[in-house]
Amino acid sequence: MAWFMGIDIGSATSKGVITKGSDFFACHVFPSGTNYRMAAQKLREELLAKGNLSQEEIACTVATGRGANNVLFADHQVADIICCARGISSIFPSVRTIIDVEDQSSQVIRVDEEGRVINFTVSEKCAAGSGRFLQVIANVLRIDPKDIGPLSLKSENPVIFTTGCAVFGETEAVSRVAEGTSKEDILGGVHKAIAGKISSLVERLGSEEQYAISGGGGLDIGLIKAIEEKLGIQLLVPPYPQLVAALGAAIMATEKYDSYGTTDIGTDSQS
Amino acid sequence: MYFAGVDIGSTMTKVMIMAEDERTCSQVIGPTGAEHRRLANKVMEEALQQANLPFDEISYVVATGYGRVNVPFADRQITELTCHAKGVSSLFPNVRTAIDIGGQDAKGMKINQGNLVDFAMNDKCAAGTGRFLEVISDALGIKVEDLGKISLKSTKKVEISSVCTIFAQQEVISHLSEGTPLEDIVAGLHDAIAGRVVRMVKRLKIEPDVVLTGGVAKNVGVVRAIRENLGCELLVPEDPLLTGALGAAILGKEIVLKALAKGEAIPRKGRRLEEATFFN
Amino acid sequence: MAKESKGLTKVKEIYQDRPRRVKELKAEGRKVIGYLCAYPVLEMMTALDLVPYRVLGNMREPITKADACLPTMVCPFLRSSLDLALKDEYEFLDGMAMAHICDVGERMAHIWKTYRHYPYFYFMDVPHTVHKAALEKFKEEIKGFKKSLESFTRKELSSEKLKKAIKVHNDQRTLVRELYDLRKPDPPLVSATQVLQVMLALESIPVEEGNELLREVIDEIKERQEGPQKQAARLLIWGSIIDDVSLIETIESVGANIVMDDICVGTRFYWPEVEITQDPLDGLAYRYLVGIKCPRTCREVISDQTKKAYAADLENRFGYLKDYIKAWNVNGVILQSVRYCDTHGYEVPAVRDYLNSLGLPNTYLEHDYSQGSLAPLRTRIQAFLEILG
Amino acid sequence: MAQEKKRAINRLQTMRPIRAEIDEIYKRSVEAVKAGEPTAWAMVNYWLADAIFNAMDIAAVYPESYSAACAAMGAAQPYLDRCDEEGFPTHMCGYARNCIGYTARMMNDLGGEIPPEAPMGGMPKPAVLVSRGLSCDAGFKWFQALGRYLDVPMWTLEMPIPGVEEGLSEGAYEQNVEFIVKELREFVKFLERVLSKKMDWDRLSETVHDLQEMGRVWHETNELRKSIPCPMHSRDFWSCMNGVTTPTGDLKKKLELYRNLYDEVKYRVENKIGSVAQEKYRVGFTELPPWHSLSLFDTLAERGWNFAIETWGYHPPIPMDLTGVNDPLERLARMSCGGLITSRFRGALQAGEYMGFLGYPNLEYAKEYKLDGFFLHPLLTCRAASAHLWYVQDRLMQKLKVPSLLIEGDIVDIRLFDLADALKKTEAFEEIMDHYKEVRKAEGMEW
Repeated sequence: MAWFMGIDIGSATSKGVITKGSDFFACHVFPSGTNYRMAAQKLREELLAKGNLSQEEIACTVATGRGANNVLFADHQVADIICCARGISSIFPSVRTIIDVEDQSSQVIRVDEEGRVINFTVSEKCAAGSGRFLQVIANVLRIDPKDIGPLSLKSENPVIFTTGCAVFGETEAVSRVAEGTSKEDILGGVHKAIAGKISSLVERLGSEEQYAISGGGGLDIGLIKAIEEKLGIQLLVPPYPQLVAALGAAIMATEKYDSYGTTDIGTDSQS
Repeated sequence: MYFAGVDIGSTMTKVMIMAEDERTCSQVIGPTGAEHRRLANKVMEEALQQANLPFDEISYVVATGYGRVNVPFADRQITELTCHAKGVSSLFPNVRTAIDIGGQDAKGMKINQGNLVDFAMNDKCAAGTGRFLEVISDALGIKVEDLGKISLKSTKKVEISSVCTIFAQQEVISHLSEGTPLEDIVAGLHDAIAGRVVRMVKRLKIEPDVVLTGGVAKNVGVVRAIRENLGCELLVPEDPLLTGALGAAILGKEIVLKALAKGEAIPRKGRRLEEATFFN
Repeated sequence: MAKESKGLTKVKEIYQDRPRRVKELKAEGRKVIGYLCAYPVLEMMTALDLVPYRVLGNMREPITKADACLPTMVCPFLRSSLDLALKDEYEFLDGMAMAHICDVGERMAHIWKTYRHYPYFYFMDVPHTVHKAALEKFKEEIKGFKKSLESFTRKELSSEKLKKAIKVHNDQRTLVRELYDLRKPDPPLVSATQVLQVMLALESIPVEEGNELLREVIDEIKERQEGPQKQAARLLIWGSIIDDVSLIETIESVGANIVMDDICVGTRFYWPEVEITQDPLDGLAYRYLVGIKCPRTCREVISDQTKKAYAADLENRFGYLKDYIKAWNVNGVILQSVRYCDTHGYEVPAVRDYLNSLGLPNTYLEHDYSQGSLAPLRTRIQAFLEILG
Repeated sequence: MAQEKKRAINRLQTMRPIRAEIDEIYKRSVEAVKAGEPTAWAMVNYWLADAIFNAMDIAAVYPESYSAACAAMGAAQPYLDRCDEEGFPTHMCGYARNCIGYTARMMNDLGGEIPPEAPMGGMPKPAVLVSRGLSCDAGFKWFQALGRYLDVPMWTLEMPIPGVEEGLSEGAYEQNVEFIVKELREFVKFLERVLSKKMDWDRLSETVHDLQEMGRVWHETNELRKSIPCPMHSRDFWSCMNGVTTPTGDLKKKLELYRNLYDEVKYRVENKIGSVAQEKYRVGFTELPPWHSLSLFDTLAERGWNFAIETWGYHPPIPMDLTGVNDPLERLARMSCGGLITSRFRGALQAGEYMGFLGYPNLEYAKEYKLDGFFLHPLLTCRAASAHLWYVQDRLMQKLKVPSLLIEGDIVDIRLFDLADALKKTEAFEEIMDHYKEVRKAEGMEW
């Protein structure tokens, strides 16, 4: 049984997964920092160390994410949308709609029973629908991103963010704080706002049971609840939501390996 | 008589206490931030201490800046635009155009004989404000103060194409991972911000002398970039952060003198040196 | 207190729950037709005993459902209006009357019709010029609108009935002018906030009831003691639709009196009267195409002289502003527009050129049709007022 | 953008001379001005004015196409910035902003001289501005705004845009034609007055005839693209479309060139030669392409994407029999209104689709050209072209199970299009097209 590696270089963090066949074997998360190439290299070393494997034992490696083309050792590159789809359905085969909330953007992906993408839509080039909005606000509130979720759950009456822009949102938050609005209600408001954006993505796409969340957003219990409430749905949350795309990449590596092996660098590498 | 100007910006709170002869008795700069927003009185107290004056000695207090709205100890609120115009022209009598780049906005002011006559303002978008540089220097893991020096080393600045701060940050990171020298990136950032600000100010039909104020004016890189984009000389005051507070104090003085000249009482508010409440 | 506030209280109630009255009327068997912007011919609906109800957005309600079929880079007012429809806020309507107001307005009419099926729906094309042929064409367009209303109501619309309706609507326009006259004194007898509430109330109830209401309001304002404070600034506000008091309140709360407007919930909508012509359609066509001064219509100056054409052009397009400014003794102008409004966007530099030629201080505010975007405008407004002294 | 992998897309040889003809436009107008001849700046006007210009020897330039050229050559940014400085909101049409910036520079800085840096010899100061009421508000607001810089008279061409049901109501069509004819008559008078030139009516008849013929040949060429594999790629369409959308100069010569193009495409059909090596996906492109990133299409061609048809609005009118219509102005009116605006209304009404001019034709294309998907390219500064695309995406899916990939960009502002990101999405979109191929089969659709 061969080993496969999936590397997901995101704007904030880089994630790596090794699978044995298509079963999860080892994983590692590493801040992308300012040099994606180095991040990718370090990530690989750590991963191999964890799985205590040597590079030779990896049959095939697939890179995905914004920085995918900085992963010089990858055999293939595959779009994050596809990896996300494969990743989730390897964990929850019953899922048909994936809500992926990343640092820079959000996307809704619909998949069939084999985890093939049958439709998707990505948030407009606007931070307001993405995890970044939360960080911006957390920054205003001077709180640790980890506390965002729990805090917002305490919100009694969440602020209504009437604006759709993270930058407006920031100013709005600042003046709310000044007026003495509680952090809880402001965060609750941001979660509501993002959930709103996401629900209009879902509206646009149409959706089907069951639902799962992936990406960094899946670590934010406040956001999860807000989305569930807004859409009136149940969200399945994978154990490591931020690792989904990397896992999917590893699974793609198995697919690619079966179709052409490691030698052929497919045409799917970016120009 | 003494006059105080309190300028509560989005990131910094500045207080200046001035004597009747416009001599500075004390000037204090402290952070604003979400929490400090209601604690302007602390900065004021510090200023009084330095000037070692009791609060009652202050004949008039003018509050400005976006936090001006609720300063319990102010006699009057005047916008930062009018205050900057006043402050700048007291330092540079011939100024016709002033540019102020604050933490969360950028302003262009057209000035005629010390008075504001027209203005342009960007507070919609973080790009083109001090916030832009903060966010990005964050991503670069360097101090904002160091940006200027670094950029001067640049030989060929990169083009930052992203319009939005959040995506510019992304762009910067990918430039870095492509191994672009830091100084060229920073120079590119300065050019991006300068380009935006100057375009906005040009809507006012720029006339010299042109003055740059606000925290960013301490950044030699930005100053150079704006100068290049303007294609004309650009003056910078010693304390670019304080022009707003200075203008506020001077306007306070003018109000008082006008009242006295008319033999009227000084139009004071029932002011209290205490925390802001923001519930009114 | 001479008389306890009647009119203005009613106005406030209607403003806070605009559909209430038409819902009552619907329960009594009347049919309610929604209309968007100023172009659908109100007189025809009134004459056929239909209740016209002006469809608006809601800047306090985040837009969600409309995002499924409209991008965020179009006029947020229109997006919001459609959003409310998709949220079933307009299910009480028996029909919609839409017109070719602007690109997005035209597209949205078809989208609206696709996703919401009212018993009646009509889209009226509107020429983009005031050429002679355009006017004739527009007459045919409103004839088509008339036909469709007739077949919907299964009633024939005689020109007598139509002329009667025109009369009633003209009465309303006259009364609105009377109301606006109360803004001429310094300080004005009524605030712009209250005037806007009156206008929005008028667009929520049948015209006859509106006229009643206006009379009450005018008497009340004349008699009442308390009115706006004197302020240095007497402003005119120009630009895209304002259908919520918050922007006006923001400006007035900073310390100005808005004494005149050029917006389509104000003078643009109520100023032009309909001349009762032999064939009433002639008067109507002229009023709606030429009378309504919206930048969506192009008024070229066609002249042989090629010099100084710009000055003539400005006079031809904005001359009426000069009259407003004189008669209401305006000393500053605030231009405002929602983001992404093209017809107003292209207009702004020209209007400013014209105002500058009159030596009138002016400033331009752009907002994204949300409460959040108004707060940051305070500083601009206050600074502008400080310039006015 | 310059380095195209030639093999990826099999370009038509006969396209190149047409391309060259199109580039002539600006040179010709500069010469005309030198020769003291009047030139007009005209919006793309759906043939209403073009024939009239030709018959009256008025050299016309089209700022829309010129702005596109500036964008493609990376020369637009300074003009966009200038427009911003002039106080126009930045969310307005990129073409308009480029043109306003250009004009401000030419008139206010250079006293009417063509800016030395202007691409393709630049656009000379016009004698008259001809804008349009059809298709976008910018179509007339933009030229109206030019009045700040150009003291020249302006005429706005009218064109009705009725709703589907309203437009099909009894007598509506004839009424619209009548309206356009009246307008055109006034327009001719206007030109004669302000340019002191005379209209040569016989010549007009002939020009209109040539235009009609050009439209017919171009239309039939596009019809040929229905065959599998598609013989002509959208790249070639875009290279040639201006010859028809902005027809000036020697129409007879142009007509010849388009006939040659037709023949080459016909030859390919007969010999089953496709415009990409292996046609895996037949895709329709909606709205204008990212002029500054055309390499996108080569990369996709390598993956078997063939772009078989593109935005309806840039196509010639559907040929109609106008024998017995003698008044050339009426021919124009029918050709433009009946052939383009309302020509697909009946189908739309039957299908219960109400956006007859801009929305519905995409549905017919999907069927006629057997498309696997649409590439929708909303132009962030162009509401007219983009406002309905989200709706179109929904209709295509609801009615025909044809998916569409929506990627935002702009016609001028390069910064708004992210090539790498776009390519990622196209990758995922391939799985989607595969999926819906199956779905359509299951639902018994013929492609």
